[in-house]
Amino acid sequence: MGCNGIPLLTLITWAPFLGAVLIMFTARHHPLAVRLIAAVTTGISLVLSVVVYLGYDTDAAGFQCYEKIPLVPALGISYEVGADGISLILVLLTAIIIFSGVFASWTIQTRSQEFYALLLVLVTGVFGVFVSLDLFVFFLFYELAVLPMYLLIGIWGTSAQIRPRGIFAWAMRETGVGSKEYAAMKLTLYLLLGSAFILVGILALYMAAGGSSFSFLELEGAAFDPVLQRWVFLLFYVGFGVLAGIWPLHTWSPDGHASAPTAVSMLHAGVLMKLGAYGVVRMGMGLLPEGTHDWVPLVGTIATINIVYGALSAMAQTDLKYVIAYSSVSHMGIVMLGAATLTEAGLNGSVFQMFAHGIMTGLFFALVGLVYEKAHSREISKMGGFGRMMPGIATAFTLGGLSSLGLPATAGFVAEFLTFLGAWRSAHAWWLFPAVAGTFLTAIYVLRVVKQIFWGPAPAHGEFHDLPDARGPEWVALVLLMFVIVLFGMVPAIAIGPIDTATVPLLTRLGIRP
Amino acid sequence: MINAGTLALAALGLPFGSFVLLAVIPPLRRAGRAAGALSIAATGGSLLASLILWRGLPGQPVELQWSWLPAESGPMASVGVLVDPLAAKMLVLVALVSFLVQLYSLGYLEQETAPALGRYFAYHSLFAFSMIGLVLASNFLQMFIFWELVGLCSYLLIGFWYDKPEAARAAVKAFWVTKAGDLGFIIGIVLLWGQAGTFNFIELFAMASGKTLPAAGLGLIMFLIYLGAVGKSAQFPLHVWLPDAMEGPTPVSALIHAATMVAAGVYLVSRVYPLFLLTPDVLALIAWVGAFTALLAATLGLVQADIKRVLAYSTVSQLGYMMAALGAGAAAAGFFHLLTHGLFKALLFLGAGAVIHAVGTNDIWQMGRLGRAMPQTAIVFLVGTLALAGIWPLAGFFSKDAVLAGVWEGGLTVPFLMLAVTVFLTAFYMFRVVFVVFFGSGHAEGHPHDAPLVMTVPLWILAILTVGAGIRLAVGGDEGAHSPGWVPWLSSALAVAGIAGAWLTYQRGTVSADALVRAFRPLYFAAVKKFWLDDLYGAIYRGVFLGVSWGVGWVDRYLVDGVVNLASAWTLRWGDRLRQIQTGRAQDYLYGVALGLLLVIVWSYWR
Amino acid sequence: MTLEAAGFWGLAPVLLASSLAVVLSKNLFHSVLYLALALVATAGVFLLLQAEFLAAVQVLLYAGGVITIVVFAIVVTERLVGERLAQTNRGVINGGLISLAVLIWIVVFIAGAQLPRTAPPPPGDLTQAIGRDLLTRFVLPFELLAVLFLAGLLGALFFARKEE
Amino acid sequence: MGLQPYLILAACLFAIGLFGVLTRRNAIGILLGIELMLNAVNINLVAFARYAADPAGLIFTLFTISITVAEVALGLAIVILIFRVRLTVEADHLDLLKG
Repeated sequence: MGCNGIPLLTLITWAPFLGAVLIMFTARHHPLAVRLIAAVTTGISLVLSVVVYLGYDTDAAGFQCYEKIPLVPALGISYEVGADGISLILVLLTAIIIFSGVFASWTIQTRSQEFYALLLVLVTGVFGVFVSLDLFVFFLFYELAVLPMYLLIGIWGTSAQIRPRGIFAWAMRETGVGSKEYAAMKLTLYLLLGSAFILVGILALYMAAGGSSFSFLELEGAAFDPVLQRWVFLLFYVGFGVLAGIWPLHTWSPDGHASAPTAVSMLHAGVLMKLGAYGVVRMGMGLLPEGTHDWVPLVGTIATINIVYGALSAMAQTDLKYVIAYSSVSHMGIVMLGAATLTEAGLNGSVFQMFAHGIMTGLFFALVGLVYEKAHSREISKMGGFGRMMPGIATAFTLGGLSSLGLPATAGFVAEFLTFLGAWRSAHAWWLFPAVAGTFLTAIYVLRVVKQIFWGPAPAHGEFHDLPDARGPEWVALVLLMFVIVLFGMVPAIAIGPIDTATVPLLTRLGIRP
Repeated sequence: MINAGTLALAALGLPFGSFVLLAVIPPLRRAGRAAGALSIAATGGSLLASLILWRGLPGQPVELQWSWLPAESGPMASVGVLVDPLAAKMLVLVALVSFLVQLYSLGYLEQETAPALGRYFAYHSLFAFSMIGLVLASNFLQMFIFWELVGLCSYLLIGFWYDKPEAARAAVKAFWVTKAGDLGFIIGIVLLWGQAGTFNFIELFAMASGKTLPAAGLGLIMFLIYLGAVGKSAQFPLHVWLPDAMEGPTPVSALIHAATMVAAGVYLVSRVYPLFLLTPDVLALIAWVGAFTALLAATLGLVQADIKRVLAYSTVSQLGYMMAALGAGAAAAGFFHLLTHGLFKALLFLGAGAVIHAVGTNDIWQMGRLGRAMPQTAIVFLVGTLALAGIWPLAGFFSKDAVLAGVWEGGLTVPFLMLAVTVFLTAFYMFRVVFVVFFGSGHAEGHPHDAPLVMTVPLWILAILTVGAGIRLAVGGDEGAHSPGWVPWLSSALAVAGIAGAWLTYQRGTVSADALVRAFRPLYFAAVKKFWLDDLYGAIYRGVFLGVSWGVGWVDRYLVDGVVNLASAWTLRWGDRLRQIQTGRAQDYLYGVALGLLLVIVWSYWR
Repeated sequence: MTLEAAGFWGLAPVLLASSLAVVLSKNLFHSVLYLALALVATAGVFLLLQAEFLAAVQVLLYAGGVITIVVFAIVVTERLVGERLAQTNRGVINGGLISLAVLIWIVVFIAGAQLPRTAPPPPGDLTQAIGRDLLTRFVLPFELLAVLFLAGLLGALFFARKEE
Repeated sequence: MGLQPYLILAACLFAIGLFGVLTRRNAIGILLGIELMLNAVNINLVAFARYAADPAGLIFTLFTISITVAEVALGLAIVILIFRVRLTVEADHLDLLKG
C-alpha cells in the first residue's frame, strides 16, 4: 500500500481545515500571512495527493490507505476513509484546483481572512466526500462542502445584469434575478433540496441493511430489494444530480457560478459539480445495481439533453461568465452520459471527464476572473483585441477552449472520445450523435468567444487600453492548470490506469463483463 | 544503417522538441530569428531523417506501437508509427516543403516583431510535428489526433495576424468548416471500432483482406470517414474555407493550404484504401464529388482578382483531381498527383509570395510587367504554372495524365469529361494570371525587384525539383499508369488551347475579356457570388445555430428558470399574504384557539 | 328537594348572572365587584360539594386577594390616565357565537356521558386529607409551586423597579 | 343530585368567561374573563373530586387558585407597565406581534 500506515488521506483532508483555523486565529490583519498559510496548507494537500496517487498500487486495486476510527459504535457510525482509482483522481483534482484557486484569488481585498478560511473549510468538505467510506460521515462532509458557498457568494460575489423579460418577468423582478444574493440563495436552496433527497436515500439503505452500519463496504455487500433499489437510485440521482447540474435542475449553476468570486467558481464548477457525479457513480451505481439498470436510460437521455442544451445556451449568452457556466452544464452531460453507458470505455471516460473538465473549467474561471479584474467588464460584445495586451491570458484561454471543444492532445479529447466509444457500445447507441454534436456546438461558441475577446482590433472607444497581462502569483495557477491539461491529454494512461482498476469491479458488480 | 522506426521517430520528435522548447522558454521564443533558426534546424533534421528513411526503405511495413489508452483486456488504443512506401513518400514531401517554407519565411516575415516571429515559428514546429505524426499514424485514432492538430495549426496560422478582422474570421471559419467534416470522421471511427474492435490500420487491412470485417454498415462508416476528408481537403460542399484561409501569411498558404494539410484528406483515403475498396458505392461518390469539385473550383478561379485566391481555387480544383482518381480506383495516380502538386503548388504560392512581398498587394490588376523587374520569380512562377497546366515534360503533365487515364479506365465518363474541361480552364486561368502579372500592360507601384536569397533559394529548389521529377519521369517512364494513348494528347491539346486562349485574351487583347463575361453572363455572375454557398452557410450559421441557440437561451432563462422564479415569487407573495393573519392582537389568536378546539371536538365525533 | 339541590338552584342563577355582569358591564369597577360576587357564589358551590376548606380559601384568596389587587390596578391606571376607564365590548356577535358553540359542544358532550347520579358518602375529614396528601403524594408539585411563586415575585420586582 | 348540573354550570361559566376574553377591549377586562374561566375549571375539579371521592381534585384546585393569584398579580403588573409605556390598555392597540 502506498501509505505505509501514515494517515495520508486524513492529512490531505484536514490540512486545509487546519489552515482555516490558523488563518482565523493567528493571521488577523496580515493579508500576506493569510495567503501564505492558505498556499502552504493546500500545497501540503497537493503534494500528499500526488504522493498517494503515485503510490497507488494498481495491481492490488480496491480501496487503499484505509483508516477506520469508530465514532458512534451504537449506530454504526465511524470515521472511515479510503481511496480507490475514482476517488484518487478526484482528490488530485481537488488539490490542484484549490491550490491554483488560492493563487488566482491572490488580489482579493475585502475580508480576505474570512474568505480564505471559508474556502479552506469548504475544501475540507470536498476532500472528505471523496475519501469517506462511511455514509453518515460522507453526508456530513457533503454539507460542509455545500454550506460555506452561501456566504462566499453572498458576500464576495458580483451581481449580473439580467433584464426581466418574457412571461415570467414579474417573478424575476420579485426574486431579484441577477443579484449575488439571489444567486447564493438559489444555489443553496437547490443543493439543500438535493441533500434532503440524499439523506433520505442513505437512511433508507441504512435501515434496509439492518440499521447496524453506515459503512459503504458493508452496505455494498447487502442485497437490497429491487423495488427499494429503484426508488433509492432515483433519490440519489435527483439528489446528487442537482449538484451535477442535470437538466432541468441546472439553473442554479449559471447564476451561481457567474456571481461567485473567482476561486469559488473554480472550485464549484471544477470540483463540486463532480461531487454530484461522483455521488451518482459511487452511491447510486456502486450500491444499487438493479436500480442502476432501471434508470440508466433516463440518466443517459437527460445527459444528452444536457450536452446539446447546455452548449446552445452557452452560445446564446452575452456575459462571459455565463458562457463558461453553461459550458459546464454541457460538459457535465458528458460525465453523466459516460456513466450511463455502463461500459468500461464510457465509465472511464466519465471519470476522466470529471477530472478534465474540472481542470479546464478551473482554468476558464481563473481567466475570466483575471479578465474581469483588469477590464471590469464581462460583456463579450464590448471586448475585443485583448490578445495584443494580454497574450498570456489569451494563450491560456485558447488552450482551455481547445480542451473544452475536445481537441486532441488535451485532456478534454480523451474524455470525450472514451465517452463516444462507450455510448456506441451501450444499449442506446444513438446517444453518440447528440454527444458528438455537442462538441461541434462547443467549437462554435468557444471560438466565437475567443475571436471576439482576444482577436480582432481593439474597440475604438478607449475604455480598454493598456490592460496588463497576468502577473506573479496568477501565473502559478495558469501554468499549473495548463500543464495538467496537456499532460493528461498526451499521456492519458497515467489517469486511466488507476481509474480502470475501480471501474471494472464496479461494472462487474453491475453484472457487466467489460 | 539506422533502423527505420528510429528514423521515423526522429523525424517526428525533432519538430516536437523544437515546439516544446519554444513553448516553455519564452525568452527563446521572443528572440524571433533564433527561434526560427531552431525550428528550421529541427525541420531540416526531419527532412534528413525522412530522406534516409525513404532511400533505405525496408520491404515490409515497419510498425512501432505503445499503449495509449489502457483497458482491462489490453490497450484500447495505441500510438505509434507505421512506415511504408506511401508514408515515406508523403513524409519526404511534408518535411521538404516545411523546411523550404520555413526558410522562405525568414525573408518573407522580416518586418514582423521578434515575439510575433517566434510565435510563428513555434506554430510551424507544431505543424511539422503534427503533419509528420499524421503521415506516420498507425491507427485511426492517432490519425484523428494529428488530423485535429494540423487543423489547429491551420487555425492559428490563418489567424497569425489576429488584429485583422478578416483573418480572425477566416481562421474561425476554417476551423468550423473542417470541424463539421471531422464530426463525420470521428463518428466513423467510433462506428468502425464498434464493428471491428480496433483502430489499427494493419489489423483492419488484414480483416479486410481476410473478409472478416463485418460488412454491415461499412458503407456508412466509410462515407463518414470520407466526410473528414471532404472537410480537410476542401471538397464540395465544404471547400468554402480554403479561399478565405488565404488571409494567413503566404508561406503558410503554401505549406498548409496547398502542399500538405489540405492533401491530408487525399492521404487519408489512400492510407485506408483497402477499406474503401470494400465499399464501391462510396468510391463512386468520391469520384463524382472530386470531379465536380475540380470543375466548380476552376470556374471560380476564373473570376478572382486576388492572386492567392486564384491559387487557392486551383488547389481546390487539383484536390478534386486527386479525389476523383482515388474514387475511380486509380489510387496510385491520385497519390502521385498529390506529390507533384505539393511541389509545384508550393512553388506557385511562394512565387506569388515573392510578388506580393515586392509590390505589397494581392490584386493582379495592380501588377504588370513584373517579368522584367523580377526575372527569377517570373521564371520559377512560369515553371510552376506550366506544371499545373500539365505541359510535357514537367511533373504535372505525368500525374494529371495518370489521373485522367485512371478516371477513364474506371469507366466514369461524365467525371472524365468534367476533368477534361477543367484541364482547359486550369490552363486558361493560370495563364491569365501569368500574362497579367508578368507581361501585362499594367504597371505596379514602386520599384519591385527580386526577393532576397533566403527566399529565392527555396523557389529555385522547388522549380528544379518540379522540372527534374518531370524529366526523370519522361526519361525513365512513369510509375505504371498505362493510359490509353490518346489521353496525353487530349490533355496536352486542351492545356495548350487554354494557354492560347489566355494569351489571346489577356496579352494580345484579340478577344475581349468583357465579351467573354457577356457571353457567359449567368455563369460569371454565379461564380462571382461563389455559387451562393457562403451565403447559404452564413444563413445556416445565423439562422440555425444562432437562432436556435437564442431560442434555447431564451427558454432556459425565461421558461426553465422562469418556472423556478415563479415558484419562488409565489412563495414570497403568498408568504406576504399569509403574514397578514398575524394581526398581533392576542384576542384574534384566541379566536383561533377556540376554533381549533371546536375542530378537535368535531373531529373526535366523526373519527 | 334536598338541601343541596335547593342550594344549587339558589346559587347557580346568582353565579351566572354576576358572571354575565362581569363581562358586559360598562363600568370596569362594577365588573370587579360583580366578579367578587361570582367568586363568593363559587365558594358557595364549593360548600355544597362539601369542600369547606376550599370555600374558605376561595373567599380569602380570590375574593380577598385578587379583587384587592385588581382594584389597586384600576385605581393606579385611572390616576395615570386621569379619567374613568370605560369598558366596552367589540365583536360581540362573533365572540358570542364562538362561546355559544363551545358551550353547546361541551353540554352535548356532558349530556352524552355516563355520569354518577348520586354522590358517594364523604370519606371522613376532607381538610385533613388535603393536608396529608399535600405533604406526601403532592409534595413535589407543592415545592414547585413555591419555585413558581418565587419566579413570579422576581418578575413583579423586575416590572416594578424604576426605569434607569 | 348528580354530577351533571355542576358540570353544566361550569360549562356556562366557562363560556361566559370566554366571551369576555374575546370581546373585552380593556386588558383588565380580559383578565377578569380569564378569572371566570379558571373559576369554571375549579368548579369542575371540585365536583369531580366529590363524586370520585378522591382529595386529589381538591389539591389541584388549591394549586390552581394559588397559581391564578400569582398570574393575576403578574398580569396586572404587565398591564400597568404597558400602560406606562404606551398610555393605553386597549387590547386593539397592543399589536407588537403583528406580522
